[in-house]
Amino acid sequence: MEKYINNYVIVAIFIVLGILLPVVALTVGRMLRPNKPNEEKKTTYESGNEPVGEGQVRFNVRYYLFALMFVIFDIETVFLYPWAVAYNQLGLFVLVEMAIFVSLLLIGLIYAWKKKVLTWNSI
Amino acid sequence: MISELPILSLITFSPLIGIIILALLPRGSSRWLRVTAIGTAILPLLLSLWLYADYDSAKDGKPYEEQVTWVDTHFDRLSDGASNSLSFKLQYHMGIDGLSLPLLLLTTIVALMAALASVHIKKRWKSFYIWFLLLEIGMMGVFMARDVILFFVFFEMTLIPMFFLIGIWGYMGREKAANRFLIYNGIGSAIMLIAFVLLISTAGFSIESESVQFFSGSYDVIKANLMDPQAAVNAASAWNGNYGNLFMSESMHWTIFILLLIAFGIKLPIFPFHTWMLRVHTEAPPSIVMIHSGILLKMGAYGLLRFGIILFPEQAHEWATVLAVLGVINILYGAVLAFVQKEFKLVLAYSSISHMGIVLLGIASLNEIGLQGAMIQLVSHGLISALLFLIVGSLYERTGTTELGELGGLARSMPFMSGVLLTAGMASLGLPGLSGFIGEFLSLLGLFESMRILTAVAVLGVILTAVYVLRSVLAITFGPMQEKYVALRDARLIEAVPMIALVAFIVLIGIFPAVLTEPMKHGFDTLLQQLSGKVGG
Amino acid sequence: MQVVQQQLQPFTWSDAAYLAPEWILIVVAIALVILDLAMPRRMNRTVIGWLTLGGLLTSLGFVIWRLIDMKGAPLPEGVNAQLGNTIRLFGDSYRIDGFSSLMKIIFLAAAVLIVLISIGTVRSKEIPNKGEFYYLLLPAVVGAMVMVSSSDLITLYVGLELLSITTYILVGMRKYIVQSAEAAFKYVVTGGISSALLLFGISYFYGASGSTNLGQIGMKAAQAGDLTPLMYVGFFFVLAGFGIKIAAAPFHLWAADVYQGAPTPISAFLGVISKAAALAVLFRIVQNVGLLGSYTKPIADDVNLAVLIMAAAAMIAGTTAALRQHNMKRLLALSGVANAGYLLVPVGLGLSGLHTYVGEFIFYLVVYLFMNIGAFAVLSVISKAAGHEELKGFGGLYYRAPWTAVATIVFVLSLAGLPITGGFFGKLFILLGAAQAQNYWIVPIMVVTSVISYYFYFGIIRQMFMRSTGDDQEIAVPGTTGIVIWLSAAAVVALGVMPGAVMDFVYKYFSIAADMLFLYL
Amino acid sequence: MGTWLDETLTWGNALIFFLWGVILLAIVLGFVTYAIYFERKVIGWMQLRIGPNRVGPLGLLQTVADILKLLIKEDTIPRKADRMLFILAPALAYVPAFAVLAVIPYTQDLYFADINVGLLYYVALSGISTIAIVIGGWSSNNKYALLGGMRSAAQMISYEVPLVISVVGVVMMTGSLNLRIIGEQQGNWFWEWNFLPQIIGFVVFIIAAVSELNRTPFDLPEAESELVAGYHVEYSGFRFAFFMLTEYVYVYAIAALTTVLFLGGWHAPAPFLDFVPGIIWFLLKFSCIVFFLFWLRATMPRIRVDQLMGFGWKVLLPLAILNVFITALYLELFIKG
Amino acid sequence: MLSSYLMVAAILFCIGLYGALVKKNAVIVLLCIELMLNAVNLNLVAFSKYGVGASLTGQMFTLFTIAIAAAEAAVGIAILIALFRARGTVNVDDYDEMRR
Repeated sequence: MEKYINNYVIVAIFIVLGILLPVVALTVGRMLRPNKPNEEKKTTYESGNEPVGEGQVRFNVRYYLFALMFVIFDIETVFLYPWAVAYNQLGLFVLVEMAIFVSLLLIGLIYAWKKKVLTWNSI
Repeated sequence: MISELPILSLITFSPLIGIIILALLPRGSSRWLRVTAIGTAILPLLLSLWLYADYDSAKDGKPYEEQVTWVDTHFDRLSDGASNSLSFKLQYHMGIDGLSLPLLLLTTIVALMAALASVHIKKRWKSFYIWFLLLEIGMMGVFMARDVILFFVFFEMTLIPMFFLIGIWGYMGREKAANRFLIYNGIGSAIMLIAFVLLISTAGFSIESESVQFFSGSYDVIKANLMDPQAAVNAASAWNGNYGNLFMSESMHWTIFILLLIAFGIKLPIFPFHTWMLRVHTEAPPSIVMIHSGILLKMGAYGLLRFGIILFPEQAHEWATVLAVLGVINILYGAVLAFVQKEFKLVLAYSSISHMGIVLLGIASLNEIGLQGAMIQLVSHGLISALLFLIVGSLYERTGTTELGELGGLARSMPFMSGVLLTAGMASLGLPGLSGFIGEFLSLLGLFESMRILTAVAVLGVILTAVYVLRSVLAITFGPMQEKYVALRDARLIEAVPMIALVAFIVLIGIFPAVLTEPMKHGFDTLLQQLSGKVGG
Repeated sequence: MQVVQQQLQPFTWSDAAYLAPEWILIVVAIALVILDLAMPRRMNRTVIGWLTLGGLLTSLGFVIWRLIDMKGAPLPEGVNAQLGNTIRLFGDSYRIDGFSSLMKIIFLAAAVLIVLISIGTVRSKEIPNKGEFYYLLLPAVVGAMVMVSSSDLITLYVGLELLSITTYILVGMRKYIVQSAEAAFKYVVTGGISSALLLFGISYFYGASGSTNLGQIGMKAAQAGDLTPLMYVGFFFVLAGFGIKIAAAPFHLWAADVYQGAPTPISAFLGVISKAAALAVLFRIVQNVGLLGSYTKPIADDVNLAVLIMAAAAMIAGTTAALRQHNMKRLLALSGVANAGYLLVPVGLGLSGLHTYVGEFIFYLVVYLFMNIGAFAVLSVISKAAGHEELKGFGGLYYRAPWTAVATIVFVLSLAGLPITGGFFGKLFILLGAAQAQNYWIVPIMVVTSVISYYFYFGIIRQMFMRSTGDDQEIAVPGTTGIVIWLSAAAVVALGVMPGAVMDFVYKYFSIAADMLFLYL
Repeated sequence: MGTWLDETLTWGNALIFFLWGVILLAIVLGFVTYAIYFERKVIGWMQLRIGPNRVGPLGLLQTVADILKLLIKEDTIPRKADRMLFILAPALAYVPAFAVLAVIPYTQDLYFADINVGLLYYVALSGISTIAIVIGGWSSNNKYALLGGMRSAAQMISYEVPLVISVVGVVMMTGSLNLRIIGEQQGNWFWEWNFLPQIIGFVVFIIAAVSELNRTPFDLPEAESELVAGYHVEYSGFRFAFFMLTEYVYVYAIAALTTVLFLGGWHAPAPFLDFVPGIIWFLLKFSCIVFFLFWLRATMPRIRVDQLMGFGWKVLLPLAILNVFITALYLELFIKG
Repeated sequence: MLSSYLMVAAILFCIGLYGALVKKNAVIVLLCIELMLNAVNLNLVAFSKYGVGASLTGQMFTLFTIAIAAAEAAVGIAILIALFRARGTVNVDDYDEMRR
């Protein structure tokens, strides 16, 4: 139990350190660096031209499809990991089960493939 | 011999033959369609006449009973022993007695007459006759069903064809009338259904043997349970303690009785619930109004008698005055309003209300004379109103109107029809020698035994009847005639036959009421016994 | 009698055989996915529809075979006939018993009819991916089957979501129609809220009993008296969650919009299969508390009362809202709300010492299946001809397709609950049940709402027989849809003439103790 | 480390942990500084240049100077930017990069957190950086930045899947997600390390890892020729530095992770080499990988975006899954008996 | 201990429900549903640790919930995107195509 808590204390400390560094560095930087903003400086960069239109343009829906694929396969790993850890203690049937599970997902992949989700033709 | 046949089912479902033939015939051949329909309508009439001839009132219709189990569901119960199974039993149970036979005859007669009168129908004959025959099945079934659910099924079976018959073949306001008919009667039958469901679940319990217990809608079972509730409760409790409390309490009796009163009161119609039927009377095609006014209204009275009065004599007895008052209101209200109507169909509609009031009076008397009077009044009014609407239909076909103001002096151009109209009017106002008199007289006589003042008031209504009937009939037949009516044709053969037949029946009953009272003899025996037993004790 | 603590048994091949109906559907669905991908783009996808149909029928065959086989199998020594013959898999989280098999038959039959409608009326113009349309139906049906078979809340939830998620997509299948996407979105949101509510309730069940097994929950909760408040919370949320799924008032507001936007066969699917699955599961859960009720009566009574109130609200809300509708699909959706109310009544009557009302429930469900699908089939034909789903599309149907009009009368009468149709007996049986359980107050509500519903049901008839659109062109009924219409009409009439057959069938294969209370000896 | 971990938590112990953390932070920062230096040097040599050589002896202080320059540079935030998110993004990118280091063991005894789900922890936290990049790109309100951010996200999530699945084989062989145990269980001979039995997994892992780092040949998000500088176009000064820092901390982390997962961690390649301390072996392997990454950058061209995505989903993912099943079958047939 | 977990979960759940019913932005509505599901997860895990028959079942259930919630969210957002393309808005109040 002690070990358990200690481990996560360490994790917490790492996270705190991770936060501290940027905070400290940026605060120190603020003291050191000049700060003379003007309108020109604060325009959005667009290869030297005046920015045209909105910066937050609508982007290709393809990105969303990839996100979707990611969600699906990442969830797969949620189930793969416990299975993998315990694999040596489990019977053959578990292998078959996982094979079914994964092949279902693979069919999903093939589906996406066939539907040309994986082909990137713009942007 | 006849009792070996399933005669009741034969009668009820004989129109099915016609329906099948009609379905096969092509749509356009109006002649063949009509012939088939009329031919089919003769069938139940012949069969029911045969039944009437064979009927022996002493046996009270016992030989003709038909009983087949329709639904028998064995519920799965959470119990330790397998013995106490329970089921819900629904029976196809047809029977006939003194109460049903006259009305059955009335149905078959009026239905045939209406089929003959349907010459006025000018479109979509095929579906008209199919609905018509379905309606006839429903009506005949209602009078013979001996299971409350079966009764309800037949009762509803009259509703749907009527909706179509009014809605498609009616006059200008037909859709509204059909809707109103549907909703009012729907509410009526809904209330009836509630009452029946309560009846079944509280009084429909029967123990057939150690292992067979069931709930059923059987009229006999319910009646037996209601006549001796204590025995039923004891039996049920002995079988399983939980069931004792299922049996009806006093308040449940009253609930069911009042529900039934409202349900059949709408159909009858009793005064505040009558508005729907006026519209039907004015908007429906004449042959359908014949059926409606001649038979459908009688179903209300029949139901009230069979379920309201016979099953709940105590309640009926306590409420006899209420019923009588309602009857008197009906009579007076109908008569007064009939008096001021300018439209002949409305006059007849209000007169129907008035006449149904008399039936109510007969029922309220709760003695043999009164009840017999009510029954005769039912049959008689059925015949008379059928006749009257037959004439109305013929008139309308010729003149295009039923406004009293626009008609007049028709006796000159069509003497035959005017004569029949006059006869019908006389019957309606209760001229001795015609059927109307017998019904009214017996009903009032019956009531006079128990409620004299009310009877006196009711007689006032009867006198009013004479006034408005004469006023309207005379307005049509005599007086100045408009030019355009000179060339009107008198009744064709196909119209004359039903008129003559109906008049004949009216006269027959008027002169020789025993044709009806004879089979009715034992119809009320049990009821009256029960009444005297209950009320006396 | 007790709920057996079953150890987790290894899964065997014979166990897999018990799951044949589910397997078949999944395998067919996958095969069809691959087939659809392999097929050239221009080829007609109707063949996928037929194959879907084949899969459903095979599965149906296996379910029926299992049902009969199970009943006929010899009982182990000393097992009460009332309790035996239940197949329990995966550590008692999946059950194949009378109730679930009966429900599966209903789902599969409904799905068969829906596929038949689709084959006749789905247009590529509306639904570009016809192949997807067909094979997505299969996992949805599997979801429903898993739901009714599950005796564990986890399995139940997985089944529910399998059903829900696929139907979300199916609702949005009309790709080029804005309503469809809108309907799908509304369905996702309400569906999501529904699963969240349900899960929240389930988590309290779990908290109160320490188990997700329904039988265990019933037993444990009966013993642990002080945890009853947790059970109450659980029930409250579970009822609300299922209330949304079955579109019972006051959770019905989504139904009209979603039905309207969805493709017509999918509206039928939502109306019949989704609803039935949720109802069946609710039935099981509520009945399970019936056992609990024998120890701690109030909770069972309260739950039953809550269900009945929901039922009454659904009947009233559904009927009154339907009075104002001119769109046929919205009307059918709201009629479905009212019907959900009728179906909830036997659920809420509880185990009143007499019996459960499962026969009434299943009978009405069967009737509802046929009349609702029949009505949707007619609607799909008409909306295809008219190009819209408004009520006036039915105008003059009698002249344009007389026999279809006649069939429609049958459906309308049945929906209105008039004899001699199945709808009448369905309602009658439920009414009788309510009266026997002495819940008298629900009786008039049921009856009166039925009567009010005449107004809009007969509105359809008025359109068909008493109006005309001026367009006298005959409406061609596609063969398969015609089969559905006539099959349904015949079934509705047959159920109205011989209602006993179904009831007998149900009670022959059903056992309260084993199927509802999860008792096992 | 292990002894402290077993003791009850006190403020003193916490302080010790904190100091250890600071030390690691210092080491990592040092690593980053000189990794950049060496990267430039190595690439320079490979391209027959000298690389940085002006600041300090051999240019050793070049990176230090760069950092100082960034520190005193003006920090501009575009007017149209979403200020809040703009400021948050670099920190958000950095925090998980450093936090994942908590679970990496260096030798049998030298490790920080000894978490049973160490690998999962690594995978889970490293995913957060993707969000930071998208936020950075989006909040800049700049077309290039947005596109760079989206691309980067798409790429990272696409390659995260094969990355995560490729290590499943390792997990199966070990039966644990604890990185220390994974490192420990690899044998004493170098062919007993995971990279040979798990050769498919290893290859997939390395490729996916490089892609995860957004390094050549997968550095599309920063494709200068197309997108100017990717998601951090608008960032300047030290905020920009944090993105760079993140990248190099991940280099550190991935190199360490690869060493532990596949290269036997602190084990000597052969038992007779045991006399050399484990930490030396670890550092050696670690350096090889870092060098490998620099080498790649010097030699490989950047691939096209369609190739990138296609490769990830159509080649790596099936391969990774195949690897899982080959491992499963192997274990089923030969190990489990 | 248990009750505080339950309280947090209940509050989260209520916030989610409120948002799902009231918020105008469709994305936020979907997020609120996720919030509700996470409240459930919290409940399950809390019961799994501190409930009556504490067991691993609750945690297992959570795993399922997470996975399925992800699928649901994916489908939900896909549908939302389709709808957004058709209607050009994510304001829920504008989704009134069928009330007209």
